[in-house]
Amino acid sequence: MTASVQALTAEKPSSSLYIIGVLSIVSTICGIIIVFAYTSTALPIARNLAIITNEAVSQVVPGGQQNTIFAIQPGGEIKPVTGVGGSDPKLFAVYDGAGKLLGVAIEAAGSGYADLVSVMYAYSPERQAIIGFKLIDAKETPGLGDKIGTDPNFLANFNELEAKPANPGLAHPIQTVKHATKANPWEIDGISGATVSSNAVGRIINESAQKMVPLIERNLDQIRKGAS
Amino acid sequence: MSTAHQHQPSPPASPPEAAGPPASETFLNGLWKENPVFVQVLGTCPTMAITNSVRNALAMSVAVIFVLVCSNALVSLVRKTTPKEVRIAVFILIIATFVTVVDYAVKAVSIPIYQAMGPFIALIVVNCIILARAEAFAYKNGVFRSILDGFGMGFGFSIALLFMGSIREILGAGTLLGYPLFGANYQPWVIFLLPSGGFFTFAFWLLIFAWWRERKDKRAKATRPEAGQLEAAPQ
Amino acid sequence: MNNVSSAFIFIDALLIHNFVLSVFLGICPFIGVSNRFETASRMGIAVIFVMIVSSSLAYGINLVLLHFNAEYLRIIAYIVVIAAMVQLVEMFIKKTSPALFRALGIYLPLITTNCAVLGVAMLQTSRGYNFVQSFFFTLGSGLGFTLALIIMSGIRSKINLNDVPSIARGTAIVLLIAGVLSLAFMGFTGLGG
Amino acid sequence: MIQRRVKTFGRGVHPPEHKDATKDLAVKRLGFAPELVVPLLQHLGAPARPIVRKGQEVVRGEPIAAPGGFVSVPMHAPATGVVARIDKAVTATGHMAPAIIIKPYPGSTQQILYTGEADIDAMTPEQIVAAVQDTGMVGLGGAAFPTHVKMAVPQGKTVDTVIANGCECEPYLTTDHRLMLEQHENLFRGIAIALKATGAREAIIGIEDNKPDVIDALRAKLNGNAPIRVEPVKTKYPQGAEKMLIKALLRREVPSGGLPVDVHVGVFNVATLAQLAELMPRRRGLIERIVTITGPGVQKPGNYLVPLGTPLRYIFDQVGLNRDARQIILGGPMMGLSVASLDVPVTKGVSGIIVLTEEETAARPNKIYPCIKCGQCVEACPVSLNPSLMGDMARRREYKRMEDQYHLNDCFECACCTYVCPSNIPLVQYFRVAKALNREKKAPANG
Amino acid sequence: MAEPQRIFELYSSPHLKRPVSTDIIMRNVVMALAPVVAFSTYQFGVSALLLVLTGMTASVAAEFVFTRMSRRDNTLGDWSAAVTGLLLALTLPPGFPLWMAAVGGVISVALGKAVFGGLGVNIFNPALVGRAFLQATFPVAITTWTPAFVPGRFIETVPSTLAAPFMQPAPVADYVARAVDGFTGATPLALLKFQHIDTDNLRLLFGMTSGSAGETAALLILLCGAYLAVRRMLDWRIVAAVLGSVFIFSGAFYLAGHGKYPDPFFMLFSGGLMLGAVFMATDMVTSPTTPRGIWIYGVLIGAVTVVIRLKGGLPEGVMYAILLGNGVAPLIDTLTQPRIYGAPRKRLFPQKTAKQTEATK
Repeated sequence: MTASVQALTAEKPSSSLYIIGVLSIVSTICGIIIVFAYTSTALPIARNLAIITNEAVSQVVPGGQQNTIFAIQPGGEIKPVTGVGGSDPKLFAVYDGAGKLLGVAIEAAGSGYADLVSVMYAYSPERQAIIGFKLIDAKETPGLGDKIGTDPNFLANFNELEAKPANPGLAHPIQTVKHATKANPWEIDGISGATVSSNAVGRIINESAQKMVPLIERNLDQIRKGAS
Repeated sequence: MSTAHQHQPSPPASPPEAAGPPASETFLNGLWKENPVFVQVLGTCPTMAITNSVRNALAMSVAVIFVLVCSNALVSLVRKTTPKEVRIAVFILIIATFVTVVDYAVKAVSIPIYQAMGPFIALIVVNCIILARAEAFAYKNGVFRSILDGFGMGFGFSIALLFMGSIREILGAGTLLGYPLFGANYQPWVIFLLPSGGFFTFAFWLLIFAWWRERKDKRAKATRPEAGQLEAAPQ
Repeated sequence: MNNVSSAFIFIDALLIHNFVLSVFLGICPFIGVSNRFETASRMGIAVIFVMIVSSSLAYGINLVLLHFNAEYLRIIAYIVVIAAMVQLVEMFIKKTSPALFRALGIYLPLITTNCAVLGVAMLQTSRGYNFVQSFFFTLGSGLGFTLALIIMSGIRSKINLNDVPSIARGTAIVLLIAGVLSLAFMGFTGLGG
Repeated sequence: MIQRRVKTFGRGVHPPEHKDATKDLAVKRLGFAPELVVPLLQHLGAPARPIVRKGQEVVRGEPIAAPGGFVSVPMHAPATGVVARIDKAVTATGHMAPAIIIKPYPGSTQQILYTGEADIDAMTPEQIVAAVQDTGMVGLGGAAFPTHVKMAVPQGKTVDTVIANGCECEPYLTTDHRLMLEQHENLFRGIAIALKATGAREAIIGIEDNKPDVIDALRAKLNGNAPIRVEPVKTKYPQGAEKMLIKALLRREVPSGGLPVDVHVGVFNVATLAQLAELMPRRRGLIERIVTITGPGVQKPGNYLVPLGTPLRYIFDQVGLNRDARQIILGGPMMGLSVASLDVPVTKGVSGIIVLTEEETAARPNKIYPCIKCGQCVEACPVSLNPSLMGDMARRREYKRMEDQYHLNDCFECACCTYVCPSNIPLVQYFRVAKALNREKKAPANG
Repeated sequence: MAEPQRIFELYSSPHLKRPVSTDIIMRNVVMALAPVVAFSTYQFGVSALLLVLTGMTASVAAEFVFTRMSRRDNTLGDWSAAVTGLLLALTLPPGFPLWMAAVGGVISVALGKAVFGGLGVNIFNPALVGRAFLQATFPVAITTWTPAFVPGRFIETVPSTLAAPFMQPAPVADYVARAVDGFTGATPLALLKFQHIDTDNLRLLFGMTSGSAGETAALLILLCGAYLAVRRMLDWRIVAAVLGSVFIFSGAFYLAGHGKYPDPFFMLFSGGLMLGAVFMATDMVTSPTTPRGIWIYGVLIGAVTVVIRLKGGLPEGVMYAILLGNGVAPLIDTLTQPRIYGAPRKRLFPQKTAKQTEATK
């Protein structure tokens, strides 16, 4: 870079018009390349995103036949959308073949031990409980903190985790407790040795559920209808 | 002062001459003798950031080779028409273009790989290797040679990344490309997956290279005293 | 992610996810100019300055790009802005404060290819920080970069007086030290969380 | 007496004192050696010019060499006899240097024949300075800097306090201790001369608190007589270094590169002052001095009044050298020079002759470990330098940087750093080399 | 005068020398740690003893190999490698697999010392470099604590101790279950951090808790340190600065937190603070040399320890705090060079005038 600065002062400058011409030609070439790349990848990317989300959704709410995506509006209303693009938070409602609501998958994120932990969990309005959980992305300590995505005992917590709606938020805050001391249905049995990470999961889910569960309950009719 | 031996990761001072060595040498130079990572110590950030698994290292390598080859080619194509004053701007524009292409391409291929590489795909733009090759080679050489140079340097970069990635993955997870190597009871050395492990592994390879060079110099000195001294003089 | 407090973002960028020691951004200048305390601190100041200016600009540009649905121009736009910014800052400092220019002069052009600067802009965008969050993120990152640089300069002034084995001299020893510092900074994980 | 906190300076070390062997022994006179060697340069500054010829007869006390400039002093014949030759002779540094060799007549007496009279009270300060120079007096504490130069206050500067330095902080040495006990009248008179010459108002006798007998004795003699007071200072090395003593007594710091007069102080060794009082009224010259001859290698340790120019060989014939003697040190053990030849004569600056035996020299560790940065040298350095860092720089030959950034030239080579270093690094030796090389490099530029 | 020619030594001053040398200091450190090792063996049994022996053997062997490789003089005689191995072992959990401890010993010497060129030139405390490496490498094993005073500890090892090299250690749940009442595997700090269970300060003081092999007996460590301090082989100011600042900072938290934070005495006597402050932070090579610098360094370590313990994600922060302290020690040294005698006061950086900066470029 220093060389370019020196070149500016040292050598006989080319004419400005020529420079502008060259720059515009190069920019045009670049523009064409970019636009070509963008348009040709747009579809595969959307498909990839959809596949990933669908996979996650079908894992947290198994047995679904069809699903509808709702975008949450700033006012608290929800609106069905197609595709997973856009920046509004979303609810993924999953229905069985008969159109009966099986559960609502929700994305949540928060800081874990090392970095951001993003998860997806499912809420069942019928059972008033969290019925599924999947770790989407985390950089927790391998072999220790990353057990929150793999440890079967830990994952079993989310087969049925009470999340009773109350006004406002939940009746009992969801909370991670030390391994083997779970006493209440709304408590998460932590992983021994990975206390910080498993606590983080509890905190992330609690924070999200405190907001989302009442919101789902409020819009339950619309969500139930969603399939049709 | 003692600062003399500290290098500055700027473009190499002596680019190959236009009517330089044969094409095969242009290609092989980058692989080993002028390996951009281990010898010239360029592109250090992705070398450490994206090598905690061989898969990521491979993905990064492919991305960099693509950008390097394409930008070298395009820079070489426009080198006659590009005035000196704006050449850096043009280089950056060209590189950024291909990086954008790669950014979308990787996303189109696999989202998990895209997530694993985080901001480092975009940061290929400022990977010193690419700008250095554009400035030192492609701007002075023909298209064919520039493409060869791009491949050479790109493969050199890939070799470095794979060296890093395989050590880190094998020790850090006990796997290679995701396949377990040592059975279920193997105790992984987690540190190699962590940032500090990146530093240590890189330093380890630099030590190996320095040791190897020092031994070679010593041997050369033993057989040809004058030549050996000349080679040993820097550093 | 939008509800994270600015203070946490700042601490996180400064200590927990230090740009140099844990995110591997800005390694080249870290190795290149950490030889002496004066150069390290000046480089640090220059980087913080450029980072803040370019990341605020990048924030604005991103809004524009989003408005026109032209995210595909983001990389180009950012790098052009940074390169232009560096040139502008250089000219501005040259005019207003020749003394500062003499002190920072040779470092400023290097900043263009400092991936930490572009990294800040890219990360603040991908994490969806608002303007205040972006500012504190940038400030923390720049200070974190400077912190690592200054610590390393102190260490290097010490080891430069000693007989480091010939094969470890130069980059290797710097990386090894950085590795240990990175281990030490791991102590901050979970801070404030 | 109410014990206040004893005054001192920052840092320093406290090596074992080793003074018990000689501190209670009164000064004894030593006879004339068969040949006395009077080097022409026994002081700091320009060498003296001989004013006698070979074969010329000289009487005890007669000037035999004239000063070679202002920063120089004359030499006087230490004994009545004949000038055997003017030739190069071995000196304490091991180099050969010009000297006047005098063969005393057998049976030559201690009587000083060359003598006169002077009325100090009637002298102006300038006249006093000239008279001091005529005595050939130099700092007897060891530095051997011409005393008259220190007494001459430069134009535009003033001195308000004269410090009589009775610290004698070097281990083994007891000359000043004995002198203060035995010649306090001379000391007081010498202080008066210094006060007059410098125009100072008051004088302080600084004495380390390991000499309570001296402190009590002097206080009793003074009996509150202003303007002289006796101040005990802490027993610590290098308390006797003039800058340290000034700091301890007056809390003033001589600026880096400056002299005591810059902070309005004149510092003189007690022996210097006492000798001046002895010599000046009779217009005599310095021809003998008290020397502590001690150490485990000496059979009859003691404080001896030795004629200048007496070779060590003669001294050891008198006091007896043990068979296992291994090292001879001229001066104190911290800053003194070790000599290899017994032909080296006693000169004006030699305050002690210490003979160490194999037991001590073998116990001296010789394995040098790497510097472990323990910081003990930093704790010890009375000038607050960083010997550890400078040692590392010296090993890398960064001498220029040591001088420019780390104040190498403020080091006065007290050797505290080397004394405390657990890794046995010869720090002060490094610094001497560094200074010498820096000087050498600068010399052509200046000349 | 016909005496035979005698030869006298020529030696440059000073001719006196304080009778202390590096190897003596190091040997004394080992000796001062002997009671700690003995107590640890009494407390945790044969596993702890094996751990100490393994750590020392590995360090000393590594030192031997590396000095050979770099063709430097053999430096085993200065005892520093032994100190490194010993200190490392004392910071590990008593049931730590021996092969991992050996790895740590080698890493300590290789990464902590050899790459810098040996004793005296290292930046970080070698034992802690090894400890931090192990912490990052084997995060599970290094946080698997076994209780103290388990019956039968003198005749058999903790199951994890003898894990096969490169293999995962055996689980210790059964072993933990055998513990006498009141002893669980968790350390007092972990108990507090994750379960909000306080531990009695007296038990902490006398080492009646779980923890790393050599860190539990706070009082004993303090006494051993006092022995060294009296012999001037340890800088009491660092210990005072670290402990004092921990006390003050945690006291401030305690008073401001209304029972949310532990009392300062608990902070002083729990975890590795005592061992770290007395034997690790005081490592001469890696601590500053200037008098002011030493206090700054100590306070920094204390402050970081408190912050990590009370605000961070980890129960213990002494190791990281000391490593950070080591890292900034050269900087502290540069910035706190004492004002030399006779130099003018009131200058922020005593040896940096603009002219000199130019001159050294």
